[in-house]
Amino acid sequence: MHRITKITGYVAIILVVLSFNFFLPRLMPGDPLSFLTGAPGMDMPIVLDEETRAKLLTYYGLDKPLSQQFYDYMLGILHGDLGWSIYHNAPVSDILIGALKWTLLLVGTSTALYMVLGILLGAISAWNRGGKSDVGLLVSLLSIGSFPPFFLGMLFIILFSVKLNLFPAFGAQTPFMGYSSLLEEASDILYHLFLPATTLVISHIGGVYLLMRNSMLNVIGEDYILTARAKGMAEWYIMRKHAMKNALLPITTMIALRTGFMIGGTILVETVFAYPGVGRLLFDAVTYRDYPLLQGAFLIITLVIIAANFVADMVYVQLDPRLRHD
Amino acid sequence: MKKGKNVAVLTLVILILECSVFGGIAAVAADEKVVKFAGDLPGGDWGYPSPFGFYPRGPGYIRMSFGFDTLTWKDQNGTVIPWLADSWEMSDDGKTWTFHLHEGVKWHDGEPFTAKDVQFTFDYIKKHKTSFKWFQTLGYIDHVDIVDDHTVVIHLTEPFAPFLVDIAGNVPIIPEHIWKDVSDPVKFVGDKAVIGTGPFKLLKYNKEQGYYEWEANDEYFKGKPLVDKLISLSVNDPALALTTGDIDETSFWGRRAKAVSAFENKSGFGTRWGPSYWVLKVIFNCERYPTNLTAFRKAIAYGINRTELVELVVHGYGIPANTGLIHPDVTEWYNPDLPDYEHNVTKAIEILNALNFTDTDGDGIMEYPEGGDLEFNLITLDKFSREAELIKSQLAAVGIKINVKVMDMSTVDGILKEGNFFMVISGHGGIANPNILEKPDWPGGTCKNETYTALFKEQRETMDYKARKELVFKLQESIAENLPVYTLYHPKMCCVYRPEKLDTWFFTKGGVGIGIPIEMNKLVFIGEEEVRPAPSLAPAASASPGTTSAPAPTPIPTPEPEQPGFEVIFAITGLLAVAYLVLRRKNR
Amino acid sequence: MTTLLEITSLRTWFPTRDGIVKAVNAVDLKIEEKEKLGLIGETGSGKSILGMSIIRLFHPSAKINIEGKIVYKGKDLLRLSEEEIRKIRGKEIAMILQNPTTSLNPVLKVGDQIAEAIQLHQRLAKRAASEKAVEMLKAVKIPAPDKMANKYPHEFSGGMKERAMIAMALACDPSLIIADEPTKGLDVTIKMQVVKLLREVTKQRSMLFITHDLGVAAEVCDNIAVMYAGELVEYAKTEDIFKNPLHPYTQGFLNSLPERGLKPIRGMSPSLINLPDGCRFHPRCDYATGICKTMHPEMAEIGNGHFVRCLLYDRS
Amino acid sequence: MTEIKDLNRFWNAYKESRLGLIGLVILLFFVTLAVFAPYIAPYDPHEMFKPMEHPGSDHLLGTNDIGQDILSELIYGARVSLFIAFFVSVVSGIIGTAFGLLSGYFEMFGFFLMRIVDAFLAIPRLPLIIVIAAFMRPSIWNLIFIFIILGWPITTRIIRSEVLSLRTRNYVEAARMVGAPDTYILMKHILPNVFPLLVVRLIIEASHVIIAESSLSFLGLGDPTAKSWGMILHYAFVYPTIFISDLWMWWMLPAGLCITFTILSLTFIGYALEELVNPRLRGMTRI
Repeated sequence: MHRITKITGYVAIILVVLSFNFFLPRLMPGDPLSFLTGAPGMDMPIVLDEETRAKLLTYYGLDKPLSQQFYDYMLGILHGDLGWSIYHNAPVSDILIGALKWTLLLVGTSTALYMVLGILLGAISAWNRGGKSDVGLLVSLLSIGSFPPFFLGMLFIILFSVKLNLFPAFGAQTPFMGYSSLLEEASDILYHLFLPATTLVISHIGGVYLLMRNSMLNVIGEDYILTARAKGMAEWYIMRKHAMKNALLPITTMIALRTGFMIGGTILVETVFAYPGVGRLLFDAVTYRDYPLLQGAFLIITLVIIAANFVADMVYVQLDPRLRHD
Repeated sequence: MKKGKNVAVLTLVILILECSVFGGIAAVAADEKVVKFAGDLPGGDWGYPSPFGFYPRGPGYIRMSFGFDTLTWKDQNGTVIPWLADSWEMSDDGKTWTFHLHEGVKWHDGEPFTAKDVQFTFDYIKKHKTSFKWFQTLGYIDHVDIVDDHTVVIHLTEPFAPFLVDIAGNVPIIPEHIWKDVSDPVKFVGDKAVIGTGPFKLLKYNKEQGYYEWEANDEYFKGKPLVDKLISLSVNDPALALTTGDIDETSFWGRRAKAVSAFENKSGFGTRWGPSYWVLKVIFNCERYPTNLTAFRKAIAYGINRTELVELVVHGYGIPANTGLIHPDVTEWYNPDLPDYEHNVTKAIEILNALNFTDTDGDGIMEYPEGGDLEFNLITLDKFSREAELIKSQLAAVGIKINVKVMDMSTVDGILKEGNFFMVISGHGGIANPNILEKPDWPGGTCKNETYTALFKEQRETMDYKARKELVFKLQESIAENLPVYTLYHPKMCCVYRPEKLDTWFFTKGGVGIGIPIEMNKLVFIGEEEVRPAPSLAPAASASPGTTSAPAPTPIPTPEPEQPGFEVIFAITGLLAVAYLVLRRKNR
Repeated sequence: MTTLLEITSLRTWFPTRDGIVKAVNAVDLKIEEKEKLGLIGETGSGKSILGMSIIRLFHPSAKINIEGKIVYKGKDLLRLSEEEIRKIRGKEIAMILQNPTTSLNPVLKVGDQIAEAIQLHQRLAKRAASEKAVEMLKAVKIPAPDKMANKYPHEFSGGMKERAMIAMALACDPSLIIADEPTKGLDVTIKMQVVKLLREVTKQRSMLFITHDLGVAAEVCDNIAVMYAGELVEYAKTEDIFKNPLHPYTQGFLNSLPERGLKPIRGMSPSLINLPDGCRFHPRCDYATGICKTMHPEMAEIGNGHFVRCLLYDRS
Repeated sequence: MTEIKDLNRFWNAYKESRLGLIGLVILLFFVTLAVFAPYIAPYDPHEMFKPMEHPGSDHLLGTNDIGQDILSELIYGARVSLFIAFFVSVVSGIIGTAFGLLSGYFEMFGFFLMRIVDAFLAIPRLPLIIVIAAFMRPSIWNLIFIFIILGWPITTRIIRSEVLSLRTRNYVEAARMVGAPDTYILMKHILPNVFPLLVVRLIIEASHVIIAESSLSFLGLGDPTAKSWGMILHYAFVYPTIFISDLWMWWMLPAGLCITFTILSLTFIGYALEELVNPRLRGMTRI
């Protein structure tokens, strides 16, 4: 029952998001052609005669009535066809995949890191609450967490790229160097990944840490912790085996949601490091009124978020036997 | 367990260290001559460089022009020079052009280039008018006849003065044997779509990263290019990329040219200045009161201090604009004696008072004759918000209250087309070419003036240069007098480069093709003696072609290069995970 | 009979925001080999804390000061390092905490929760340990122990949870068991079963049986110590306590039992933060005299092995 | 009367948190900047001098690309950023609380509202903001509107769950028994009890808004005529030589630090308050 309401909810959300992104852009001034044919502030003006303009509109199916367009679009989605990007002049799905793999790499790596770190540190600091390590961790993590990601990114560029020249300031790969081996390419990708990922990790670790710490403090008061101690278990062991699992329960959902949102949220970091990704793609799609791409990007992002929710539920069930059986 | 974690962490650390080392090595490319450049415009992706795939922007056309040639071309002095066509004649009525094509030109795939290709190209482009968005006056072409394999005759519907530049020097010739069965050219991408006659063959193109890589076309009929590889990429900060050596050339214009000062006296860097053939202008709404009053527009013109604008906003890297749109450097079209509306507040106020705009309530803001503060919106783009801020303060002195509204490009475009505005600050390039005069208030559409339109059409069909120049002057006068737009400034442009990589950069007078101000005329990379600008020929530039390691004979451009690295990364991650789990088990 | 555990002048205080909680004050207590000692008192009398103090069952970083001596088999537990005391906990001295529902970890299998102690103290392999765990479950009469071992606490009934707790305590065959209200909140029949079980499994062991349920205490214990406001007020053989309770509090406590007419003691038990001067019980005592308000009585032996802390019986 | 006593108790408890005090001090500093900007700032932030002046006696932090005094920009920036933050958090707080109370108190209404809230929470936040901001003309009020729209659901959810637990409390039950009107119960019994929680929420929301606002401005979607810290960073970031010259030291760094420290102060305050609201976090555990 609960499941069903959830799923219907998700479907509803997708529909809302889709129609929102379908209609809002079309209600706003400007259309995809305005960029195609040289919009203000661009370098070369292209003067379109009305006939050509009309032809172009027909070509991109923008002359049909909105209801028709919407119907076609929905139909397309059902057939897994996201349409043709007007600005990029390529299938939306291809473009999305191209950007998504980078975003996933970035988000995936940093999420893995900041979650593990955040959860561990949170647990440790809760376990020694009031102690030096606790206060130290608390203050330092809350502090670094306060840096806006884009500012942090700029600082990193100045420090690591300009002053120390340790890491590249932009891009996801050294452009077109002939990689002698896969490992070389992989390491080159990691090398470019380092700064953006670190930025993300630092700006997200604080939140998870705090969640975990609070949840842990609640658990520490529980009787079963005493039981474990009464059995003579070591503190570190109790924390790991008895406390952390229970402490994770209430926060899995929140963590999953954060991760889902990162997919769209990386845009700042992507902008600072000129890292190709969905966020940037979305931004351009908005600027160029590339309706199909805009819709596609939003669909993907929403799907990822919903997926994250599902994963959260799964994990939750895995962690909590009380839900597993019934 | 503890051990398990340590191991995992350690491995990760090692990986990162090692890859930073790798990366260091990796950045150093092979010993062939590679030139990397990045435009100053944001974003590096200008579309697939096929005649129908590139985004209709200067940079897009330039990238396409590396692979495709036109019948004529321009040297750095802007004079039309033979290209695919060795010579040509025009009939007296100016309606038929005969071109004698260069012999022995080959397409990248080895097929010979013939007159049939030229004929096919024009027919094809006429057929797919909407697909070739770059240029829209192909209506003048009636039909093309083939005399022999290397002679074509192009028949026009009516005389078209700028034909040699705007059509012959602009339309890329495409191979018939490839395009003849392509029905939708826009969606035709892939290695075949970029086979042209041009000096470079597209090797790789990566959309999401905005990277292009070309290799030299060694059999190029104008001679082997100076560089073996040409790479165009997208960077977040060109100046930074230039210093870190990620790119060898970029250009800055307008306010951003301030960056040049960081390189001018720096060894290992060369700089070249040029005009941008770009103008920033105030577009008035000629249909809405009060901006529909010419006098009112004049008042605003007097109220705006363009020199201060150039000083403060452009940091001096620009010149007050020609009120007739055409860039002053383009001597053959520029009308030097136009009114420039020297900043003059009192005069502005006088004019406004004459129109019964007066500050009756003494709040420093004038009132409409009908009452109510003289206050309206000035719409512009984010990148011109600085200009808008200054103009706002300047007009405040006159007694006009301006509210700056910043919107994104497409919104502004829409508003201009709807005519739902008073004043818009916007800019565009292409002001080296009289064609730009067709719609002075482009991309707006509120200023209609039959006599002007007639005048424009007339000049376009006048084949005699002197006569045509007269008409072009008239057009500029009309703009300067009626002020459908008030031009603000022409930014300067400067390219900064590493001479040891390539020293032959130059700005084409009048712009590449139909007037693209970018310093990437393909001649730069061919460096034929007579057109090479600087006598200085950097040793690296003259590196003997033979020594360079020859790349793969046939280019295999891939629109979306594979990223095998991904698998590896995921594999590594997977391994780490496994290792971790194993150790964890052990420690139990 | 040799002394297994001897507590002398034990003092357990917790400094908190609102003041110092004086949970245990100058308690002297002896537990002989195989002796079952009952520790009774109202909730909040500090009896649980006393139990926990013995094996220092507090979070290491919790602010607590324990003073006095707790000599177990010759070593003073309070002088032991955290490491050393851990070797005592569960192995030598096991504790059955009250309220099994919250005392079992909801996310771990019951079998594993028993096995981990065995693994730790008896250095057994995982499999062997879990087998032992199943045995323990059998020993506490849990049906189909091998199946139940793989189940989670929420699948156990209240009585079975309590049994599981007992099994856990017995797992490493400790010589002393501290049972803290093991019968709390169980209905009568289950309660009796558990008591029976406890009696059985502790035949060869000593037990400190903490409860406020005199009935159960009578069933299980040889001696009974009555605790009030953090200190012992009476100590005697079980039958003595029931036959002639000396301390007014003990009497009141007995009278509050159903079979004796449910007469509750008037007033409230004092907060452990600010204890009354003089006799801690005087505000609620019917026999209280002036001196009780000021003078704090000492524990004094009245008949053989019958101690009481009350000025009524003060000979001196 | 009792309120005042409560406040005192609250304050005394709060004083004990060092983090809380630090946060409060920092925040007060910025608030003072914002309030007295005209008196503190050396110049009008729109006044233009020689562009790109390096720090000197007459421009402590130099001037920006069109010659505006950066220090003055910073000081006035505090106004914009803080105003938006607090306005949004208060309004969205009020809306959120209202819905929270109602949905917690009336099942049917609650059920439907929660579905809506779920929808809101599952919609990607930043992308949505970008789309809306790109289409609506970026003026301060539009930003505020957007942030409010996206801010209330979280508050609603938090308040609701609290109300649900409060409803079962004896005194509420009792009040029901004697037939007190719902509005009375909500106002007199429930609202006061959710209040502390609400305060924490407001603080956190405020910091979120500051991040969001600066992010948008940084992406160029803010109001360029308003001098917010994010906008300063935006113009610094798009300036060509920002990374290779020393400009960043006085143009980028101060603005960035202002944002950082404001968020820091809010985080600290929020944490301190949360400790008060949820004693478990205070590190007192059951013994």
